[in-house]
Amino acid sequence: MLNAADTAWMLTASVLVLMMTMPALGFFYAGLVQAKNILSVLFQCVAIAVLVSLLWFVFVYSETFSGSGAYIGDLSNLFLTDVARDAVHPGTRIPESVFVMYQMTFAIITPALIVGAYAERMRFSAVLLLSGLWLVAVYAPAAHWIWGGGFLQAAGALDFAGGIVVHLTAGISALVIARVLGPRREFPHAINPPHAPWMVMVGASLLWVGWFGFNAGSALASGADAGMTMLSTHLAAAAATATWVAIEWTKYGKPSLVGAVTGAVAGLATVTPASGFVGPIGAVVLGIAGGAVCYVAVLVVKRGFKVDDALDVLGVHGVGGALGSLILPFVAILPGGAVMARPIFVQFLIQGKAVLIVGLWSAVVCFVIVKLVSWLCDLRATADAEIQGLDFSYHGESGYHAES
Amino acid sequence: MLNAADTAWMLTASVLVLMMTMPALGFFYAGLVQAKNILSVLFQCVAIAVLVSLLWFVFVYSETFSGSGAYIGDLSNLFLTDVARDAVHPGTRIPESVFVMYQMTFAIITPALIVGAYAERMRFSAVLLLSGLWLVAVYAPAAHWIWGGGFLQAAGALDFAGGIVVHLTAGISALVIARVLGPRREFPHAINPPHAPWMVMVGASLLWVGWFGFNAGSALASGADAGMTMLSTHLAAAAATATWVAIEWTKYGKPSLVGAVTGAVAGLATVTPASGFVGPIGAVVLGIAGGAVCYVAVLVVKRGFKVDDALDVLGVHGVGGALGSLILPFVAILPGGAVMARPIFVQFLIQGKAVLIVGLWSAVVCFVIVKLVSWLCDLRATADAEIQGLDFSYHGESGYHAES
Amino acid sequence: MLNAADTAWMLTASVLVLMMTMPALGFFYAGLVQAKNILSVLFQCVAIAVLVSLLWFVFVYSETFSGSGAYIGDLSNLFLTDVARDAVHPGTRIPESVFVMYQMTFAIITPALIVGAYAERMRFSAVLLLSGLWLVAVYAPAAHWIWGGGFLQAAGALDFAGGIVVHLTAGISALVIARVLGPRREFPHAINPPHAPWMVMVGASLLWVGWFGFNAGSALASGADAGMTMLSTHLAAAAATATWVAIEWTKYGKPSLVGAVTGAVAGLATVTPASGFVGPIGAVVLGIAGGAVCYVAVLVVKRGFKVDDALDVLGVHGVGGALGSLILPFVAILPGGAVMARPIFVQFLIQGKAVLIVGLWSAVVCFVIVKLVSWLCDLRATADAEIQGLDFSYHGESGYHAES
Amino acid sequence: MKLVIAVIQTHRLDSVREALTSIGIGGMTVTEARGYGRQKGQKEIYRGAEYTISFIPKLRIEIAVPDERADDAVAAIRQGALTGKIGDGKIFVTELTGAMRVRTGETGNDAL
Amino acid sequence: MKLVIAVIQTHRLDSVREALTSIGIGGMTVTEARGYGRQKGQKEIYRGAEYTISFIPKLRIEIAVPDERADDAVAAIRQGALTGKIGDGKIFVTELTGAMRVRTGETGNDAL
Amino acid sequence: MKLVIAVIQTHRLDSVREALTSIGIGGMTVTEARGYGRQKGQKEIYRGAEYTISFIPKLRIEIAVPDERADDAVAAIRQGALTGKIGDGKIFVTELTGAMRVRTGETGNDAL
Ligand SMILES: Nc1ncnc2c1ncn2[C@@H]1O[C@H](COP(=O)(O)OP(=O)(O)O)[C@@H](O)[C@H]1O
Ligand SMILES: Nc1ncnc2c1ncn2[C@@H]1O[C@H](COP(=O)(O)OP(=O)(O)O)[C@@H](O)[C@H]1O
Ligand SMILES: Nc1ncnc2c1ncn2[C@@H]1O[C@H](COP(=O)(O)OP(=O)(O)O)[C@@H](O)[C@H]1O
Repeated sequence: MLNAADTAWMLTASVLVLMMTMPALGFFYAGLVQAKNILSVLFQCVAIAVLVSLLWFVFVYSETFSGSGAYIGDLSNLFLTDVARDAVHPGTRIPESVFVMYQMTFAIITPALIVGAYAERMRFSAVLLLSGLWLVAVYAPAAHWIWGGGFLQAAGALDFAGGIVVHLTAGISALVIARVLGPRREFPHAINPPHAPWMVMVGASLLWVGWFGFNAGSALASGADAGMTMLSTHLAAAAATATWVAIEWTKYGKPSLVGAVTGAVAGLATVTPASGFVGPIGAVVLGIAGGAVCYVAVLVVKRGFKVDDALDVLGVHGVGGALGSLILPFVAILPGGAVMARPIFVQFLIQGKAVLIVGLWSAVVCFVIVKLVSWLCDLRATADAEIQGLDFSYHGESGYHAES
Repeated sequence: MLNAADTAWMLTASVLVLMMTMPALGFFYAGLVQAKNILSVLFQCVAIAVLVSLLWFVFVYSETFSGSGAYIGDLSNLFLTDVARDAVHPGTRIPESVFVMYQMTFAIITPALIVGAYAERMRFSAVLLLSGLWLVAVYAPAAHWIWGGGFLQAAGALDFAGGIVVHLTAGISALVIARVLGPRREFPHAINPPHAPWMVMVGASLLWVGWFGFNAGSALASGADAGMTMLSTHLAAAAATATWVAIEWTKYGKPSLVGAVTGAVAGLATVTPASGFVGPIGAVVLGIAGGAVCYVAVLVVKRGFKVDDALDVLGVHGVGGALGSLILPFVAILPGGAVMARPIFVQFLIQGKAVLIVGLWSAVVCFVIVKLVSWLCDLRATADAEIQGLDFSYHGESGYHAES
Repeated sequence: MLNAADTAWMLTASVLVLMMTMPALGFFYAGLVQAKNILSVLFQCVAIAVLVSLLWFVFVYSETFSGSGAYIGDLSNLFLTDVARDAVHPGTRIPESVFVMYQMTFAIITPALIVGAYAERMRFSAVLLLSGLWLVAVYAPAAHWIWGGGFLQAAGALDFAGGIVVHLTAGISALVIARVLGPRREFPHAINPPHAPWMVMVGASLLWVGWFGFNAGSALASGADAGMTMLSTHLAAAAATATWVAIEWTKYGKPSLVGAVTGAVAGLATVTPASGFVGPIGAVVLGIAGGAVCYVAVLVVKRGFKVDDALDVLGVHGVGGALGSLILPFVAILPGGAVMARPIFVQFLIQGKAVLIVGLWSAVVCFVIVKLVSWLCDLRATADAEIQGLDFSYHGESGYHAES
Repeated sequence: MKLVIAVIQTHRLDSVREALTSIGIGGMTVTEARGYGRQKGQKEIYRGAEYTISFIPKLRIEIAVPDERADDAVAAIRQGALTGKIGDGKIFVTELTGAMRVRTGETGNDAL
Repeated sequence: MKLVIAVIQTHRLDSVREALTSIGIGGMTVTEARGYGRQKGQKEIYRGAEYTISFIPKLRIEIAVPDERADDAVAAIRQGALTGKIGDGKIFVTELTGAMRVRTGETGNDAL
Repeated sequence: MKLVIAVIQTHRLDSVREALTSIGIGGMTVTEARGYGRQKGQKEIYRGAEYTISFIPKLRIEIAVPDERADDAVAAIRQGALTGKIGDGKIFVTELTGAMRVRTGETGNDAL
């Protein structure tokens, strides 16, 4: 039966998660790129939001959440024609319409995260094509497996708010795309620093508060679970920020703001899959682990793999999401955690399996998609467009006109 | 009886709608004007919020929602003395105080929308005078007619969240004011482009998410209606954005970010009156119609009428609001829509009548007000003030001091 | 028993109050400082949020809210181990986890407010040390006395949302710190104006809307009290803004946007302690008083005391909070106010006592802390670091890189 | 050839440009500058404190012209920039020993 | 000594710097400028209205060189700045009567 | 008349201005610039990657003075700008063939 209180919270949570993509993530990324590309990343976030929303409406919601297939949903609910005004989503007390909306905001932010991988050098049309295909062939299946009644859910895989479905898929795909696309012209020696660190901070702060909708909303209800999830999410973010700051301070003598908020995002990504299962102590452990491991991961991708995952989607989101998913069973037993249905190691193996399968699927399918897109249209901006900046080249506008 | 869940959602919705004016709309407009006028539009939004709040408190809430007059409320609730702490608003399950607050946020944003018409050239004192009179003589009556138990509500006119009460009144008045005030000095040939398109995007994104409070909040309750309203609102915005982008891409070869988010706002304005009555398909239809029609309308106002409605309040809000109100009966019958009390064409005629009457009222009364204000004080900034920028001329400050 | 509706609202309120610190307050302060120090204040807000969160988790929540001591809590709930997943906070219908989270956001913003006092000249390490000690020795006791079952609560002191606990403690401490630290190099003659007034407005707007979570959330429940609190909060802010604008307009011929939003914040601080006890008229009275008195207070601190409380924490927050706490009993009796347990003057004396005791405690303890910190590490940035800007000096980054 | 350097009020750019194009001078380079001089800085008032901006926003214009057009250019700039108030700015003239158009490699007066 | 002043397209800065350092000129000062000339302003289109930016973003480079390096400097700048399109910019040369390095007080060619 | 052009560290503006006004020179025009030279760019570290800003923020000051004040002006600027570290900047002097005050039309030394 419908419950107005659960609905009230889920309406709010939907607002928060959409806000994470528009403007928070856009703002976060916009501050990290150069001034001449600020509009391109903002536009990519909006465009992906629009594209995903429309595809979701046409068939991807159905593909993800209809039917009882082990591997994929069915197309029985095209154009959302089955969503009755007063339908309640099964297993919850919220309207079907709210579930459609809430899940849509997740489907929006996931490909939007990948913007960070190809920032400053991909053609706008390629961005759209890639994102659309990726939603259909990577995100929707993965979400179905774990949240839509698919085989990983049946196997007992736990992913409270998307460590695997969201952050791992995005992170792995980021690597694949960045690799195929090649680095920015200046990578690695002459890359310019973030053009507006203040914008990075504001974007990250909005991501942080929006993430409460993401994680605590994943309880799909208002109550004790949502409450503990919010608290854990916050503590993990704080612990990860402190960790990143401590590392930078020790290493360079000066902690940077961009580093601090990167740590926050890493902590948030790490706690995400576990957020509904841990208590405060577990959250802090997750945060510290996320901060430290993602710090290293970012360096490894950049210097070890020499891949220009421009805004560190793999290092921050992919690694954080995987890490949180894997250590979930170990931290859930700490005070305030939820009761686990399975022994720790059994659960750990299931988690490992889910991470592996979804990671592999993301890598392989994303590779095929990128190749397909690069065959359909040029992936890469022309050298001129890249030098002049994508803002003017693809959108005919400039982010700033200070003179008046 | 009071319901805490409905109240929880309506508290949230009130926060969202106030946020739409401060800072979202201000930010949206600020990005569109020149750097030398950024503070003036931000200040106008704040000042209008303050002025309307105080007038609302003194008598305009009473004027709008007290008594049972067909044309206007009464003054029985001056200074909100009748609002008891535990009173429940009739016909709802939320406290009277919340209803007062929520409706106030609508009364705030409506005159604030009009800032876009006279941006960059009106005196600050004229802005205040005009906005106050307009609230009392245009907004309050219109809101009473349709939402406060007035004759249009009695006639069955439907306006879920303000296509007529908010967007049409603002749009028509924008035209009148822009006309009387005259164009900016550089119009139409030497107008400068938006000084900060990134700001336009951030403002528009916040408007978009805030709009969920506007539309889904207009259900005045948490539940299935609010849920479907939010979903429809979002889909319409997405469809309109896609439409605008498609038009620009076809026409100019490059879609602009400012265009995209203008499309979003057009879609949001269009779906507003119908948002509580349509399902997903109807919402997408509304969005496409809104995007396309408003695109044309903006051109017509600028090039056809040659009126300098600086930030396109008529083309985007006025036309969108009217359009959505008129096609409401046709799209409500699509899947997921609400049951209509009247046959489609009957409802269509009622809608047409409401649009016509409110549109005419807005035009005539607003014209009288503008004339009155221009007789009381100069409407127009001096040439010097306009050239130097309103920020320094009327507020003694500059938006940016980059040097440190 | 747990109530999902109350929980839904309190989850939202927690999001709002965290948003007040990150990014709203940071943004507000960032616009007020010089471009070369923008990142330092943003970082200080984030760093304080992180530090307080972790301390709260380790022992400060327990110190504040555990046990039944008259003067201080106990340490029975270290690391929040006692916070069971489904525990309900006594005297409310919300989960303990939500209460922990909500109160944490207050503990975060209070020391963050003080950033305004020492902005542009304190070492980053001193900021952290000071904030941590201050939380433990000033905030936690004061919060315990008034909200945690301490002696002032027992004596009947009323402080709905923190006029004393938050604004007074921060304001008094601001004075002490600014005094000991000494003024910025250019104070008072060559101080630069706020580098980005537009940012000040956006930050203030987000503070304003976030404040609804702060005040209306302090009802700890969804319902009529929260509703009236929100309405009162808003009206007070509007009245104070109008007052400040009127003063500036009269005095200088031009009202400034920075002034207007400063007025808003003053009004919000003033209404805070009384927000749950007053109706609309009382709120407007509080707003007018807050706007006028804080205006004068800012001048007195700057010109009278000649203390460089850089962003006017004492003048705006301290004075506002104290004022609201003191006139609370007088305005609560106006229409729409809550029933008071005690006669006006009795309550007034209790309020006075609370203001005095907490004010004195803040002054003395904060003085000791500052001396301690200045003995442990240098408080003050080197002259070079101050001239070059704290952003580069302590964080190795610059807020803006406009060139691309 | 001469290089004419003018410091003007920011809001006079359009009228200076018009004055110059009306006498056939169609090229110039503009930078944002801040000027210090007799003009008292504009005052901004925040929270009761007066801030005096001692460096006032100006525009700096650079125009290369053939020797014989230098006087006309100066006159035109003056006409476009003049408001009669303190702070209207200065015009300086300096000698150019060479000029080249990057695109074509033309030199001397042809480059302008 | 000569002061070489060049106005170039914003995205050619790196290649100009490379061209100069490759001939041993390792100092320069750059300011952001806006240029007016033959190049039609870039068009931006918003909501169906075309905006023509008549002042186009440029960079202004200043390089002090010993007299004998002036021609090389001009040639190097041209090479680095050239794209062949209208708007590539101008190079001006003017005489310096003095130069000093602030740090050491060295004057003349030594100061460069 | 001479035009003295100085490139200085951004945080030395106030002391340069004081040095100049103390010898009676009360006019100048300042632009924000970026300098390339011996001074190694400041390093910024983000997410473990080091970014070297090769163009370092500087201020460019322009002061027109009568011939006989040029040396004093140069000396005053040096004094105000000097910190002794690499990157302190340069001072260039060039000849002015004319000057005019826009407001009054005065020319020559009177215009300064
Ligand atoms: N000696 C100078 N050298 C270079 N620029 C100067 C000089 N004196 C003034 N200026 C520039 O000219 C502007 C106007 O000068 P000011 O003395 O304020 O007014 P006016 O030219 O009307 O007497 C200043 O803001 C500054 O940019
Ligand atoms: N007479 C001039 N004096 C100073 N700068 C000039 C002059 N003419 C052109 N410029 C600068 O050179 C730039 C390029 O000139 P333009 O006429 O557009 O192209 P081109 O040099 O290829 O003919 C302009 O944008 C302007 O900055
Ligand atoms: N040849 C030059 N022409 C013009 N400006 C120069 C030249 N060399 C240096 N500069 C400017 O002077 C600044 C300081 O020069 P740099 O070589 O870094 O230090 P120093 O002057 O102490 O040797 C540079 O950042 C640049 O702006």
